[in-house]
Amino acid sequence: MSDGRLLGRVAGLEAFGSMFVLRIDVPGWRPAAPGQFALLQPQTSAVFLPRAFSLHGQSGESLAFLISPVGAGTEELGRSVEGDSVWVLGPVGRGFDLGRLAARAGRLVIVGGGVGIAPFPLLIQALVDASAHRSADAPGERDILVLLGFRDSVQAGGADSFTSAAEAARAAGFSLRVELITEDGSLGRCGLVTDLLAEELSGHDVVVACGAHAMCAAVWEICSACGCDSWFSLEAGMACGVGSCQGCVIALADGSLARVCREGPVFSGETAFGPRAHVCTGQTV
Amino acid sequence: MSDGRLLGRVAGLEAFGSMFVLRIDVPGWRPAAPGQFALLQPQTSAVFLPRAFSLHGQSGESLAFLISPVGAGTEELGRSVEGDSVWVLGPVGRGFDLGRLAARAGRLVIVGGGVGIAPFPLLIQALVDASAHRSADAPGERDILVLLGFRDSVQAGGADSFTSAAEAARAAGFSLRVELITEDGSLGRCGLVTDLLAEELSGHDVVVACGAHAMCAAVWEICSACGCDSWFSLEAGMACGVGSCQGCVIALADGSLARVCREGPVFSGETAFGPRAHVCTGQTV
Amino acid sequence: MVVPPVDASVDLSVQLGPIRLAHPLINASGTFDLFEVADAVDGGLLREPPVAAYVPKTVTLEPRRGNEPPRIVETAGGMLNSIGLPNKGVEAFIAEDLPRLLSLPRPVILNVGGFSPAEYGLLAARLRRALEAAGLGSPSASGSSATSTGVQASWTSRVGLELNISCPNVHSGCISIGTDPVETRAAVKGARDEWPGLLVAKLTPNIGDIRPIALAAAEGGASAISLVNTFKGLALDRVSLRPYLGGVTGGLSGPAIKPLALRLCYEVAETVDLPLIGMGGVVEVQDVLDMMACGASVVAVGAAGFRDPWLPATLARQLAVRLRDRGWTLADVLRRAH
Amino acid sequence: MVVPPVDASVDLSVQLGPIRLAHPLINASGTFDLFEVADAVDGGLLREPPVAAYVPKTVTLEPRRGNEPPRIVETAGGMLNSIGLPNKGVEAFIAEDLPRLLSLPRPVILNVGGFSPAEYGLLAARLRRALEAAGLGSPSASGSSATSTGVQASWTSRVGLELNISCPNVHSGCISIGTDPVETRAAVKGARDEWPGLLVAKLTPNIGDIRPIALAAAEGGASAISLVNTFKGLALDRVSLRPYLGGVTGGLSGPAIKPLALRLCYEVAETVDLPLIGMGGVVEVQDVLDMMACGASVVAVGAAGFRDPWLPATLARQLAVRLRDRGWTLADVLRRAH
Ligand SMILES: Cc1cc2nc3c(=O)[nH]c(=O)nc-3n(C[C@H](O)[C@H](O)[C@H](O)COP(=O)(O)OP(=O)(O)OC[C@H]3O[C@@H](n4cnc5c(N)ncnc54)[C@H](O)[C@@H]3O)c2cc1C
Ligand SMILES: Cc1cc2nc3c(=O)[nH]c(=O)nc-3n(C[C@H](O)[C@H](O)[C@H](O)COP(=O)(O)OP(=O)(O)OC[C@H]3O[C@@H](n4cnc5c(N)ncnc54)[C@H](O)[C@@H]3O)c2cc1C
Ligand SMILES: Cc1cc2nc3c(=O)[nH]c(=O)nc-3n(C[C@H](O)[C@H](O)[C@H](O)COP(=O)(O)O)c2cc1C
Ligand SMILES: Cc1cc2nc3c(=O)[nH]c(=O)nc-3n(C[C@H](O)[C@H](O)[C@H](O)COP(=O)(O)O)c2cc1C
Ligand code: FES
Ligand code: FES
Repeated sequence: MSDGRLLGRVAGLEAFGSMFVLRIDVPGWRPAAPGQFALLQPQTSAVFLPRAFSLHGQSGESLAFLISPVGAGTEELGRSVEGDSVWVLGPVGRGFDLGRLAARAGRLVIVGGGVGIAPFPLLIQALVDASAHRSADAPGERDILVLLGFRDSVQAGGADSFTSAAEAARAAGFSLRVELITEDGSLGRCGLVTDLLAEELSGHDVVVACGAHAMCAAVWEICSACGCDSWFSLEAGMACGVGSCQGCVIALADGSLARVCREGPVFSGETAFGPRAHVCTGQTV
Repeated sequence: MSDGRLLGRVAGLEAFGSMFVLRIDVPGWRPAAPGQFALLQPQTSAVFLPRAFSLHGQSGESLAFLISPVGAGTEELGRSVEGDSVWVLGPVGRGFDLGRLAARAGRLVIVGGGVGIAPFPLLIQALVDASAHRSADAPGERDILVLLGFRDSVQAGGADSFTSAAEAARAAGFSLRVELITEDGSLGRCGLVTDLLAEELSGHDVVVACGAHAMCAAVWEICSACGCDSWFSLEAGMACGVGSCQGCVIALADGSLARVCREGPVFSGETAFGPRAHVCTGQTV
Repeated sequence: MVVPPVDASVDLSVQLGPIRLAHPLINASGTFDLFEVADAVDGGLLREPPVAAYVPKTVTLEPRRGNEPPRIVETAGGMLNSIGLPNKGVEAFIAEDLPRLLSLPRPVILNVGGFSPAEYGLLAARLRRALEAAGLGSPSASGSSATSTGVQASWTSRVGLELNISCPNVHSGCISIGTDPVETRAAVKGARDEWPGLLVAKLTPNIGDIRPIALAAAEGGASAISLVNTFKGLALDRVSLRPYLGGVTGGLSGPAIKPLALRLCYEVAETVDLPLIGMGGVVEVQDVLDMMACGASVVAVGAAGFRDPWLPATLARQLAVRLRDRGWTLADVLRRAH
Repeated sequence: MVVPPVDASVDLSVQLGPIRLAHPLINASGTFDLFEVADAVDGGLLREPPVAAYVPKTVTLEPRRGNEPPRIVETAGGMLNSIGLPNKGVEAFIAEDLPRLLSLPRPVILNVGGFSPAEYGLLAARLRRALEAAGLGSPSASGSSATSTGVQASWTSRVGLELNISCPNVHSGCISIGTDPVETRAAVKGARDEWPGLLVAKLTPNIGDIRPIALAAAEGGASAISLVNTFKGLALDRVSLRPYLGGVTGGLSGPAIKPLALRLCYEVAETVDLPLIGMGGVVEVQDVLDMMACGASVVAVGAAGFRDPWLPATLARQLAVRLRDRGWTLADVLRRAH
């Protein structure tokens, strides 16, 4: 429990294609679960509200965020230099249901689009950690499939931010297969990440995804058609990030409104988009 | 003539006690006369309006400003790092009447209070340059007296920003006597810069001053009592700095209002504060 | 924390009608959900709420879904919101929320919104009955008249009522209650008839002259005035150039509006002789001093609490330091600008 | 400059009543003194003013000193000004300023302020006579009626008149002309009777509902409406906590007010069928698009010009690029938000 926001200190900033990883040391940080997020704002800031970012990496009180500069707030963070002070509020939000996912690592597909890849290195780290508590894994249960989609080769530079998490996973005996696709074909295959998913889904029965809303909806279409479990980390403009303002609502499948910051950001496909089909055909729509 | 504001680049920032000198390279800069000022604003700025600063040093398109951080605008400039872009509008304003001053350098007293010392290195440089055009100076015509007042020894660190101008002046055969006083006596004598002026004025017949309004008024009292010429660089909150808004007016001695940015910032003591006495007694009030 | 503890030698307490506040800093309705924040980041907040009194979000007679998303957009120096008063309705509020509100170690100022002047009276009556039923009234309270405050001292010293009279789409057509002196007086009077305790009228700034409205609220029986609610504004989607917010327009708040809020507070303080709760763009301790100097004896933190839910408590500590440094009491600051 | 030259393939020209503008960007009255800026920083500005039409500062019947300093203070995302309409009075304006205004290579929209509705008619008549006397009328203009625009095409196509109907301290007491539909109509009507050309009514935002005022201006005969003037605000001195500005209150402008200005522009565009000149917080090309999408066919730069006097011209160039990139014409943007 903290006595206020935490004041972090920038430990480094590294460019990955069009994105950057911001490392911040945050004394007093409570460990975050994968899929949780934090609200960041430079101590000297020209914007009014803090901005929400998924935990990308975490080692004790050393945090990493993968950020895509899209407007004033993210650009300002992109100008951070080592030693700058940053207000940090978090971790907050409902992350991925590790209990469910860890047991099915081998049947899991991770789908990231653009900066939506941000939460997954921490998820992989947690899956690896969770397996350490199990005596033995059945064959294939340590194979994780990661599908990443980007606009172009420049944006795809963000995928390099995965490297260390992937290597740590391999070191722990996991096999991580990362497939990459770009919309303009300037790196890897040409197409959408959902093209990859449609090809690769068979043999898997749970998908976690994060990216543009349209991508998530398309992923859900594929999963629901084959009755596959799916989980989505969704976005909404936020003011408070802690449930005060009711500003971050999205409409759920049943028409009700839910706050992304409290009921989310991770929602099941059924909750967010609609029921899945009953029979898994192994085929995609 | 410029086709818009100029975009300068920060060449360095150096602390001088509680103040700092900001060096900016400004392609396209027209030479400023001493006492003129420029409006500065970082390209990425959290304040709305640019801020006015006297030219402190100038060498071609390399400018120096001596700045005291007092609020958001000056603090933001104080966080500049080399290579940052800064919008620059200027030079603007009516500076010191060099023609009158240069001929009387030996009978001139320069009075600076706090960051009000900022315009004087450039003035000294100009007096030195002007003398180069004269065939020979009478004895004493190359003696310049500078009186500087500060709150305390920390603020007095600003005086070191004078060093290079003073050395250049000496190299050109000028003798520069700099006397320093602090209000708390933590460096040099204890008292107000007007105490120094009262002691030193005799033998001089023109005073230029810049500092807090109360200091300027007190300097004028001394000058007017002895019929001494006086010139003041005055301040006012500005919006445009170029005569558009009529926001920077001050009340002159005759009750009329004048824009500091256009009719000033340098005003004669008579214009700003009132007529001088007719007989010079050599004594102070 | 960089902020030192409150200096015990500085008395920050304020009397707001029958309610005593330990210091002048509270939250603005709809901008701080204590229970949610406690659950999200710090359970300790329930034992030590960062406000001198807690103001929950506006409750209406019927449940409301609120506006469609997006509901929030940042603007220069502030933000627009078009939340649209989502709430569970007064019955569910009484059943689910009131008990835990009453268990807080702070006074509570309930906030209600109506869609006609008459609804304020209904809401006030319903909440009064609930509070009486909660057994918080004085032992002799049975059969007491609602307008006799004496016998109900025990709950009126802990629970106040704020009337949000600046909702859109109300009885009198497209002009909201809070821009019409007659409707303002009627709404406040209706609530006053049913509510024996602190009654705060919260005014809208979307008005040419706020003084007739403040006078009408005073005439209706308000015991305090809070101001300002948000300013109606619009933001467009950058690409489509269509209105960005689900509710088309939204309310502007944050530092951008502070000069406007200060001016309105100043004008109301010159017009009515009631305690004021000042709000609008309060971010730092200088803003608190400014609001108080303009006439606010209590100051509410709104949108700035989105950056820092602990802000009101921090500002109270900083206020104590400022007062001590200047050798001032609260009374020296209050109305100093006038 | 980083800005490319205006793309000739994009037509930015706008018709504002009888006046044709090369592009939609002008300055807001009182925020840009072309002659002073030319003298201070760039004489070339007189040959190539950075505006499609030039709007000088408000002129009144009598000379005015303006308010006492300080007159300017920065606030979050904007500034307050209490300039107080200092000016040399209409006679000196006609003698000293009008000739050089008429020599500019741009149309001019004169701006007048009155202290009663009747003064607008007097000012309009005086300026019309001066323009007629300047020999700018058509050859057949001698003895022409003021209300017959045809015969005066030659100067009405170059000179317009904006009525600043939001001055403080006017005839009808403490409420300014621009907050009263009856007075607004009277002021505009009085000017219309004397002025054959473009007549712009400049509205105040310090009002509950701007639509009746816009309607009144239209009924009075305005050929266009400009909005918004500044919002009344207050700032205190940080140390004394007394009002900082010499004039006590001041007008808020800058990005802080943009969402409010957009909303008002949107409302007026839904109410009257007149061209609008939108202003309030315009800083970047997105703001220009936003204003146009809300209904402004012309956009004025106010306080942002204090940072950069060349801004309107820069925005016009950027607008051309944006339109070209989106494949839009001005007509595609205009009223797009509605
Ligand atoms: C739970 C969660 C986790 C997130 N994790 C990450 C992460 O790990 N990495 C990352 O880079 N980002 C992440 N984001 C997104 C990130 O918060 C936003 O990109 C950020 O807030 C953008 O701020 P900005 O100031 O740069 O842009 P802004 O200028 O504030 O714009 C932000 C977005 O708001 C919308 N918007 C605002 N105003 C307008 C307008 N007038 N017209 C149109 N659109 C508008 C647009 O969608 C725009 O992209 C996350 C968001 C959430 C909610
Ligand atoms: C011609 C000219 C030349 C100058 N030269 C120099 C120079 O060489 N070096 C230098 O350091 N400075 C110089 N200044 C002063 C400098 O412009 C100011 O210090 C600067 O504008 C401060 O900006 P800021 O954002 O840091 O402070 P702000 O927060 O803008 O405050 C600036 C000043 O404005 C006043 N003020 C604004 N708002 C309030 C309020 N609400 N209550 C009370 N006071 C208020 C105060 O006087 C305050 O000190 C010069 C000024 C002028 C006009
Ligand atoms: C997201 C949001 C929700 C709000 N909800 C309410 C509300 O339910 N009831 C109410 O009376 N005021 C509501 N307000 C207005 C605030 O209480 C306050 O009056 C306003 O925000 C001005 O203060 P600020 O500038 O500090 O935010 C809300 C404001 C915001 C920003
Ligand atoms: C310093 C200053 C002086 C102004 N003087 C006038 C004036 O003389 N006449 C007038 O009609 N409007 C005047 N205005 C209002 C502007 O024309 C404009 O309506 C307002 O500033 C909003 O635009 P902005 O936010 O872009 O500044 C003035 C505004 C400022 C900031
Ligand atoms: S961001 Fe405020 S409730 Fe979610
Ligand atoms: S600062 Fe605008 S006229 Fe001087």
